[in-house]
Amino acid sequence: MIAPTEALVAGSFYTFAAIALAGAIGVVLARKVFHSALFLVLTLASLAATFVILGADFLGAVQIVIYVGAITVLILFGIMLTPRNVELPESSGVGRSTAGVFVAAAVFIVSTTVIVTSQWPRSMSTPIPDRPTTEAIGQGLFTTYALPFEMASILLLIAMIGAIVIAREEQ
Amino acid sequence: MNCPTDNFICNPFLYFHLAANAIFRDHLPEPLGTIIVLALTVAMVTTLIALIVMSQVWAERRIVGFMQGRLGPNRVGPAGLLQSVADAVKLLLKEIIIPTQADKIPFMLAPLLVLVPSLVVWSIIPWGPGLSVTDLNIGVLFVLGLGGIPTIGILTAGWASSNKYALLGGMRAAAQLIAYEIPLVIVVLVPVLLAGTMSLGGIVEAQSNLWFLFFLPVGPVAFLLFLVAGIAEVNRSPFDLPEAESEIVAGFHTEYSGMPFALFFLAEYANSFAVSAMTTTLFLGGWGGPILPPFIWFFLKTYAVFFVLVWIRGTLPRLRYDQLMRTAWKVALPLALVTLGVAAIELSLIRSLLG
Amino acid sequence: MPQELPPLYPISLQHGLLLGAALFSIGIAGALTRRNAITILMSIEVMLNGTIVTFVTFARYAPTADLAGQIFSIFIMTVAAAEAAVGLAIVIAVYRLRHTVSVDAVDTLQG
Amino acid sequence: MVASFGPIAMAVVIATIFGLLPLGISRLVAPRKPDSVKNAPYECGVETIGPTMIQFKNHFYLYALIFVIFDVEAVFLFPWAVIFSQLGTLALVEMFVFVGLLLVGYAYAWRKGALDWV
Repeated sequence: MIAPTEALVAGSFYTFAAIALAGAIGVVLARKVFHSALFLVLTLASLAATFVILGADFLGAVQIVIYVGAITVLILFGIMLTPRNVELPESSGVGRSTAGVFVAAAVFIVSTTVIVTSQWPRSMSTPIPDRPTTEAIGQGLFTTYALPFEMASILLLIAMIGAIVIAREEQ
Repeated sequence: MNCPTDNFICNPFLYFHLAANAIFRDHLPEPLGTIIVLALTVAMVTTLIALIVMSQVWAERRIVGFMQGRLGPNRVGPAGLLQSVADAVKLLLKEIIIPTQADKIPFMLAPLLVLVPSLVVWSIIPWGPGLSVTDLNIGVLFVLGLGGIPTIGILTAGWASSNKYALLGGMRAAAQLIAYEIPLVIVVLVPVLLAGTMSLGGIVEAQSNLWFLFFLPVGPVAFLLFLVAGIAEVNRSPFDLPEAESEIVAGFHTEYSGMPFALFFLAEYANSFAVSAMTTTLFLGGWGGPILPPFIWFFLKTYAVFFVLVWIRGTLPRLRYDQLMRTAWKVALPLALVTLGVAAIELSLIRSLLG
Repeated sequence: MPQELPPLYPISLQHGLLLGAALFSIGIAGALTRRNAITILMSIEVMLNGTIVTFVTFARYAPTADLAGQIFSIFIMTVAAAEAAVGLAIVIAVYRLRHTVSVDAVDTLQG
Repeated sequence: MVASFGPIAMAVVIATIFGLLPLGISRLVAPRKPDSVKNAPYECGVETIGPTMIQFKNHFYLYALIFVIFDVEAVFLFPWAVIFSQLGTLALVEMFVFVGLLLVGYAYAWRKGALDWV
């Protein structure tokens, strides 16, 4: 229909990336845990948009369905079922905060250095053609990755039974 | 009927498009012109839907009034037609009360979280061949993703109100929405399976010979499940427990007044209309039909489904909460899985028989 | 010789990877500094999303044009869902016993 | 393909404006006379007793949990449904195994009463 130029696509990528990063910082810094959850929604939704821009349309929709629509709801329920966390003093000791920030900064600096200084293969400088991904994902999922696919079912089964055992109130 | 988008009868927006393109795209540098035309198109569709939704509030009140042997709104304007406008103006002029303990930003954010997805959906629902703002190749999944976002809005409304009734109402509403989302998601797979695509336009085209409603034996079951789960998803009677006034005041929007309340109200009707349109698209052949232009068929079918929703509201009593949850988890979910399984086996058999 | 980071337009492999790394680091900072168990879980979700961004970026620029990166991302989301389900179940169970969600309350194993 | 998603971003923006606009107009034209009684929580005219954040039963969480598991499962079903006609009988069997395993968990949840509203 409409063919936006590449600059437009790049611009929206950086916009959504910036929103996602701002949301992530909000998750970490928000004083109330419920606000953290709302910032998480922001991050997850804008990441769905970046996935789409990176050529993963199916994954973007899956991100909305699973992360925004399901995992966030689970987290919100968790927050509401543990009401006193609203009053929890959030700042842990100064030493611990400093150490945490230091570790995070170290990870960031190291990975940034690796990303920027690495000699990436020349073939990696151009993206693969933009095309719908659902069918390719389906083909992969039911042929090459059939075993991980079934393992995912077992993982979900174990998670479901385990979580029911843990969370259920004994009468 | 065969209907190209450059035909005036088939595309009611043709002149709008031509005019918008002539004014903006021909005179402005490229990305800008396209963006402005796109913004105008989306704004027009959104406004149109909002107007339709407002007219439907009136229609629903009149129909329910008729079913219950009373008149319904009949004072403002001819046959009460301007009642919705009067209501909107009234709500606009009402004070927005924000309770002292309320968490203000999430409190105001919640109605938007419920309203926005119900309007965005209309950008991908096709009104005719090629007649949607955009046709996503993952359309169905995207609609389902949008359908999950109001749950967050309702939980936010309940939590931000700092009110026991609102909180309990919000949690009950959210538990109901997620309970019915699972059968909905699974039963939507039946049309996807039959059409072999997730694009809404593709699904409509796959029904050009046979509506999926009539794909026996699973079609009718899937259709009914979708309709029931859809009604539950938009909190309509008989599944309007979240706002069961006799039990938990007004549920999650107890503390809302004026315009924020109106937004919840608008969202509820916009969602009902969206569910009608999705039912039409997925099971009733969408815009397909003889003689009349496609978009007329689309709206005829959508209004017919909406009338059924109103009829159900006028007829059935509200469910009890435990009945509601039992229906979702112990009846609808297994039934949806069985329907999908039967559809898959049937399709395999047909394929192997036809070679 | 280090390869120059290309300008912002068009998007390149490195930009996607940088986004992933930044998200991952922010997640680490949250997971290490916060005491609220639910916030820690959310920070872990942010970290997982950082890895998903990385996988998606590689799937986009990988020479094989195989969508393994995207398929793997779906598995990551599955694991994230399982992790959130069990993690929050533990948080709720602990809350029922101790009436707090602070991770400091769950250090009995330290003796 | 990305181009077909551009309108969605635009629709989100427009729909948000569409929600914010009446809120803004209402703020301009509607009266604003807050007082302490009006802004108190509405709990049927009775003064609020105790904290608003009371302990709900964990049952809500069990529903959310089973919902998440089945939501993830359904997402795996979508690519399968799309390419069903291209796949052989093996894919059908794979899917039945996948769903069957989860039904074990569903049966467990049913037997443990996680699906009952008490």
